[in-house]
Amino acid sequence: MLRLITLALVGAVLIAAPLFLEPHSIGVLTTALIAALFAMAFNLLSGRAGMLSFGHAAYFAIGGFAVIHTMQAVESGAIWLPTPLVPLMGGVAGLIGGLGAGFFATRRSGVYFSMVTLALAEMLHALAPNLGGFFGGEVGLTSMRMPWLAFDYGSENQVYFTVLAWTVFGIALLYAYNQTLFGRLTVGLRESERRISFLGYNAHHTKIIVFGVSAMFSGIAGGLLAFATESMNYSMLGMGMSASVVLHTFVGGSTVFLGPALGALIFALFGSLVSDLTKNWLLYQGILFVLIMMFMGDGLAMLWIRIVNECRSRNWDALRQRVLLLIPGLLITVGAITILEVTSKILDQQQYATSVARMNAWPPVSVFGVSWDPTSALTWLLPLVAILVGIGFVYLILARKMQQRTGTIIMSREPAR
Amino acid sequence: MTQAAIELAGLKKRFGDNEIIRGVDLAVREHERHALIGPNGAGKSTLFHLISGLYTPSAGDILLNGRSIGGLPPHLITRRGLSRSFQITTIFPRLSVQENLRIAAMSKHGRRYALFSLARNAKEVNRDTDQLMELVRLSHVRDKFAGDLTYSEQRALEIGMAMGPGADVILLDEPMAGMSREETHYMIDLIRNVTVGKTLLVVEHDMEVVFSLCDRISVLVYGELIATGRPDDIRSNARVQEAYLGEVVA
Amino acid sequence: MKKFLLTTALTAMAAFGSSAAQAEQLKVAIIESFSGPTAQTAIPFVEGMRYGFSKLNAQGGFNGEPIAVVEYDALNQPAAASEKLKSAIAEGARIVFTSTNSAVAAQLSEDIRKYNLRNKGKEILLMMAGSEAFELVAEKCNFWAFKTASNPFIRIKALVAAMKDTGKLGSKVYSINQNYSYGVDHERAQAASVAAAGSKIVGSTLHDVSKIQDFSPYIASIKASGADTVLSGNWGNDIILFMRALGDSGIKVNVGNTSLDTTGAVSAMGEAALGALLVKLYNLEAGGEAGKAFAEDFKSAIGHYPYNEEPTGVFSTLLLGAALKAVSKPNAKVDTLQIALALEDASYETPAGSWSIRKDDHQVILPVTVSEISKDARYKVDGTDMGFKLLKIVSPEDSAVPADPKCKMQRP
Amino acid sequence: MEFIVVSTLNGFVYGLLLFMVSAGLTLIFGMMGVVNFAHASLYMLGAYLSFTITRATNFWVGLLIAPLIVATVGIFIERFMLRRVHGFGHSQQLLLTFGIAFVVEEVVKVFWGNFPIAYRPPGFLSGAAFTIFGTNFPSYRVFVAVVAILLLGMLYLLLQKTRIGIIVRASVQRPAMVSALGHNVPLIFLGVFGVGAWMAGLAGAVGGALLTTSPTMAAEMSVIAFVVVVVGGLGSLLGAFISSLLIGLLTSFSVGFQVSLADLANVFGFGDAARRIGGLLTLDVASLSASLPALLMLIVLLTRPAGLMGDRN
Repeated sequence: MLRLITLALVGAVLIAAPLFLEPHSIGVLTTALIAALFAMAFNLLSGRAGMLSFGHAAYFAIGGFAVIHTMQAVESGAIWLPTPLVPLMGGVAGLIGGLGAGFFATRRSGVYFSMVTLALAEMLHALAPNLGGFFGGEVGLTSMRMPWLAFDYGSENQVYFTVLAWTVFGIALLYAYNQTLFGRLTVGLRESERRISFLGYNAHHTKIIVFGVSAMFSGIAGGLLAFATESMNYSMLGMGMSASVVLHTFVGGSTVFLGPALGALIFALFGSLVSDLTKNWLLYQGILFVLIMMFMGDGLAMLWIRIVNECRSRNWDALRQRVLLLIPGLLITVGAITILEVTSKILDQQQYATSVARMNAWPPVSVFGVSWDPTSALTWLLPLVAILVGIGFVYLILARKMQQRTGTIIMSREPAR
Repeated sequence: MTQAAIELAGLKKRFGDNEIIRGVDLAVREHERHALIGPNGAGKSTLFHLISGLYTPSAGDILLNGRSIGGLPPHLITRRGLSRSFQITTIFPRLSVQENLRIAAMSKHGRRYALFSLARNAKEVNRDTDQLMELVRLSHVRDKFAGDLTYSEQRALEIGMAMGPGADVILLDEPMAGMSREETHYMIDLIRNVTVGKTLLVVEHDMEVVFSLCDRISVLVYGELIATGRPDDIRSNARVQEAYLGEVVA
Repeated sequence: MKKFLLTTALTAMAAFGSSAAQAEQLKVAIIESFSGPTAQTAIPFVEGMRYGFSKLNAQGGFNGEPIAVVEYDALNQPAAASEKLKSAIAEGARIVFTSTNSAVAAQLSEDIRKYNLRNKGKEILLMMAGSEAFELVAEKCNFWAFKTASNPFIRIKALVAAMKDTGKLGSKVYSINQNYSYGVDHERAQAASVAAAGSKIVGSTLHDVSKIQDFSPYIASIKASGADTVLSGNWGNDIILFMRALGDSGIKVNVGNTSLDTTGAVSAMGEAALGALLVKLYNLEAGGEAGKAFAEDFKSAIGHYPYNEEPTGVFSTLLLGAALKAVSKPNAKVDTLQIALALEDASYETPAGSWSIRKDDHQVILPVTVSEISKDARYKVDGTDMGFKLLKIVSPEDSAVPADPKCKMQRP
Repeated sequence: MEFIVVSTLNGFVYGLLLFMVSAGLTLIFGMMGVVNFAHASLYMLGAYLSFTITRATNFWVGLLIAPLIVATVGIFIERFMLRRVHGFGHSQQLLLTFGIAFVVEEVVKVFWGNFPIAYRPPGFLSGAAFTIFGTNFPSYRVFVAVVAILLLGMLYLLLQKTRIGIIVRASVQRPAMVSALGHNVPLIFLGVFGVGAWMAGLAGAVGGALLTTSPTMAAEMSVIAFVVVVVGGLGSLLGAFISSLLIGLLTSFSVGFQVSLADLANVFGFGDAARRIGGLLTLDVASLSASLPALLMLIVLLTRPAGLMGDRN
């Protein structure tokens, strides 16, 4: 019930977003939705089937290129296709590409699988610049969305609603997939591939299909990006794109159905907001990921579920502890960010070094609207003390927790390689 | 004489220069409960892996109900009607008992690529799942994660999953390993129940289990069968005595 | 890193606060990659633009109002740049500057073309200061986009001509470039110019971009070809590693390249770089007293000499400034169509010669300098005792290459 | 002939450098089952630290101290980060090291800037060691080869001749068994991780001056080191050695072959048709040299999945 209410609320907010957001924020939200669908598609393979792919950008980009070629064909009148259905072609291309690549990659499991996917994507990435005809060379390919019925597809909102509809549709299909018999079998693959084949299933074929379906939805996501930006570029094939979907998925949590989408939304918005504030945003994103991997391995969605469960079972102790932990958490965060920002501003060779040379002094730098004098010990001590005090607090709080319980297993150990 | 369910003919398996199975001939009759015993390192597990398709034979053949299955991959052997359990529990730990058994039962109905049918609407599959659950007496933990079950419950689930594909020939690899006396009695009873009307080939160390459960026994020593026969004959067989010198003979 | 420029923006905001109602302020967005691998190339361009706009504002801005400049981080991704463009437009930007990344430039150019089609009367203008890709003035040419950068054909034509004049173009030339559209254009340009100069290409290779760790195999292959001159369009690590491997091998060949001046490159190459030729848009030694004055003024404003791509940023901004001046009317609305038309006729006199826009493809016609890495250079770079000694200035007429027939510009 | 000799020498030096990085990677995988995505980041740290220390003192101090600092970082990663998530399985560890690699790259950008730095061989090693067919062979390349060979010898002695070596090799084969025999396996893990990190740091300290020291060097080395390890067989040192040299030579030789599929088709009289199709068919081998290692890896994975010297999948 609570879940339905939450979903309805999120849905309502997403539908009403254009009423209270400016057009460019809608653009940000559009890319966030695309990232969410991509992460959900990725998680079908990595989270549910247990096959961690490090080259999923390939299928995302293949979908994107298929769509941009389709859009060009529609634009030139060579084929007829209603504009909102164009992203479908991304799914078709992703499926074909995924079945092909999947045939090779799924012959191996575990770490080997990860490496093959990485190598396949790297090869495509290295080849793409040479295949200008399909990938459009450095400047990429562009097209224009054609009007359809009463829609001209020129405004942010029309694009947003099309993307929203496809994302919701895609996620709903993925949900339905999980409810099918084959969807249940998919999870068995993650748990024990050997058992699957001794139960009479062809594990290789099953894995190819899962790979194909995951690539198909990734292709739709890539197609949506091509649809929204009206362009495509081979840089989409790069390692960065493959890395970000991994980050999104596991920050959100691969064990909860909507976890990856949550992670993608959070990181896409984080990237868009924080990149305007500091050039170190990638560093913060990385640190956040490492911390989550270390301290809550099953992601933010699972954290949310735990909090909800604690509220339900009126487990006030646990909740109080979480709130208590917020205070040292904030202290550590502020301290660490201050040190990092001051350091990075001083080490910024283009800007700061030149002014040092010019003024022959170390001028203060501004972080959090406060100016920090790099030559003063206080600048470094204050945040350091904040961090140490924070860590001390965490230990105090957790020491009490350790006494209370002897530790529970959060996630059962994976079966051996 | 009834037809042999499993027939091994001159079966050999080499790993490099090391011959583990050195020409085994064996016929397991239809509907019998047949035990495979032997000292450690005799090649019992290797023989199981050969029959179930994990390894391919170096020489010789394996017949299932008169048809050759030597060298077939495991999933095809299962589809031909032979299914097995593992010595090391191989269940789906992060899935519920019901999901575990449902995946096993789906196979019986050939729902291997059922991309478009919802699990909860698959009536036959769900009916079979429930039956399996009853059979291995796990209905009371149907929604528990398999990984959270007690050890003996996990072993019961292991057997339940081997029964899932509906095969007529069942291979059980040390079903009693690591169990207490009490649990062993419970498990003997359970195995007897679930294998009614099926052919059973079981590897087991516990002689009490072997003698109380099985109709016939084969003894494997250093990759060769030294005896096959009814429990009483085996008990009194000189070569078996010799092979087991220093080991437990009940 | 949306950073308001200290000088310009503060005055602009003050002006916005006091006398907002009368005139529409011109807002300029710089969409550039401040993070990611191309940031090191991007920052000099942006410093040039900052300097240029501070000059324009010191001369009274536009329509009697200071020009406001806002910077956006394109994150080195076309898609992110596209998103930042939306932000910029929402915040009122009417002119957009971009530089390093040609993929970003192409994305912005396309986005702006479409936006302008859909939003008549609110058109946006794009200045591509440093986006070298030739497609931008060929297949992708666009009335609303002005390319104030050269392209491989212009650069190589000038380089080969200067090398021939100074006797540094041998008879056997080896051509090594990166394997993507930019490198392929370079290869074509090199083949054409070398043939025109009467020399011969004896070997030609394309290699993966930014992936080669060890160039010595390529050196072996150059040596085997018997080449006495090497031409390359490589940038970034690909030229640094190449020069080092060449220096290590002890083979004496003339080298001509386009990107030896990247920040840190000369110090990373060390003595191996001596004698190599660089073709670029501007050399600090150019233009006698005027050139000296420009260098000093830039240094006093920004903190260092404009060794690198800063001049391109400056001249692009000031070329736009010339057009703005022509249509500036106090208290008027911003009319980008008028500005665009004025830009087609504008010209700006740099210390090395005149910059102007060619109407057919919006390619800037400009002088090109050829320099040699030498210890005799007037301005030393990267903390070394080496710098870029001016060898020759190739005039705008001599460096220009004809407009590409694939450019079919749709004028409003 | 000249091409063959020079390419062989160059490929050999590059291959040895690759081995220094991948040896640690493959050892760590063999023992702990962890594919350490951050291993190449340690290589990068080695280069940057050694550059900074060299500036303050001299080359030898940098060469000595930087790898030790990197080893400390490696030990910290193992003890306080990887071990924390040990219970959650290999994919969790893989993801964690993936995140660490991401963070290290960004930290390097903050401290040293987002561009290549001027880390070059010291003056006394910048000349030519010998001249071959009129081409100088730089002394620094010889130096790198010597360091790598010394390291290789040391590693061999350590693993084959010492008690610790026997325990380590046994741990690679059967970690559980070694633990049951009463050896402190976590401590062995820590030690191997430290030594692996030290070797990566040393490779960075010498390799950074040979190649380029830039924030992208980790990502580039990472892919190649994976290829080396997979081709050699995960967990096999000998395999890593063979495949390092193989890939070094492959890269070095492939650039000399300006042959495309279309040229091959020419032999059979389809050359023109192939050129008309264009695309992949007209690319020559030289221009693909950087993707060849990845291609090699795919072929190995599909034909001999355990790798050249690997004995398990």
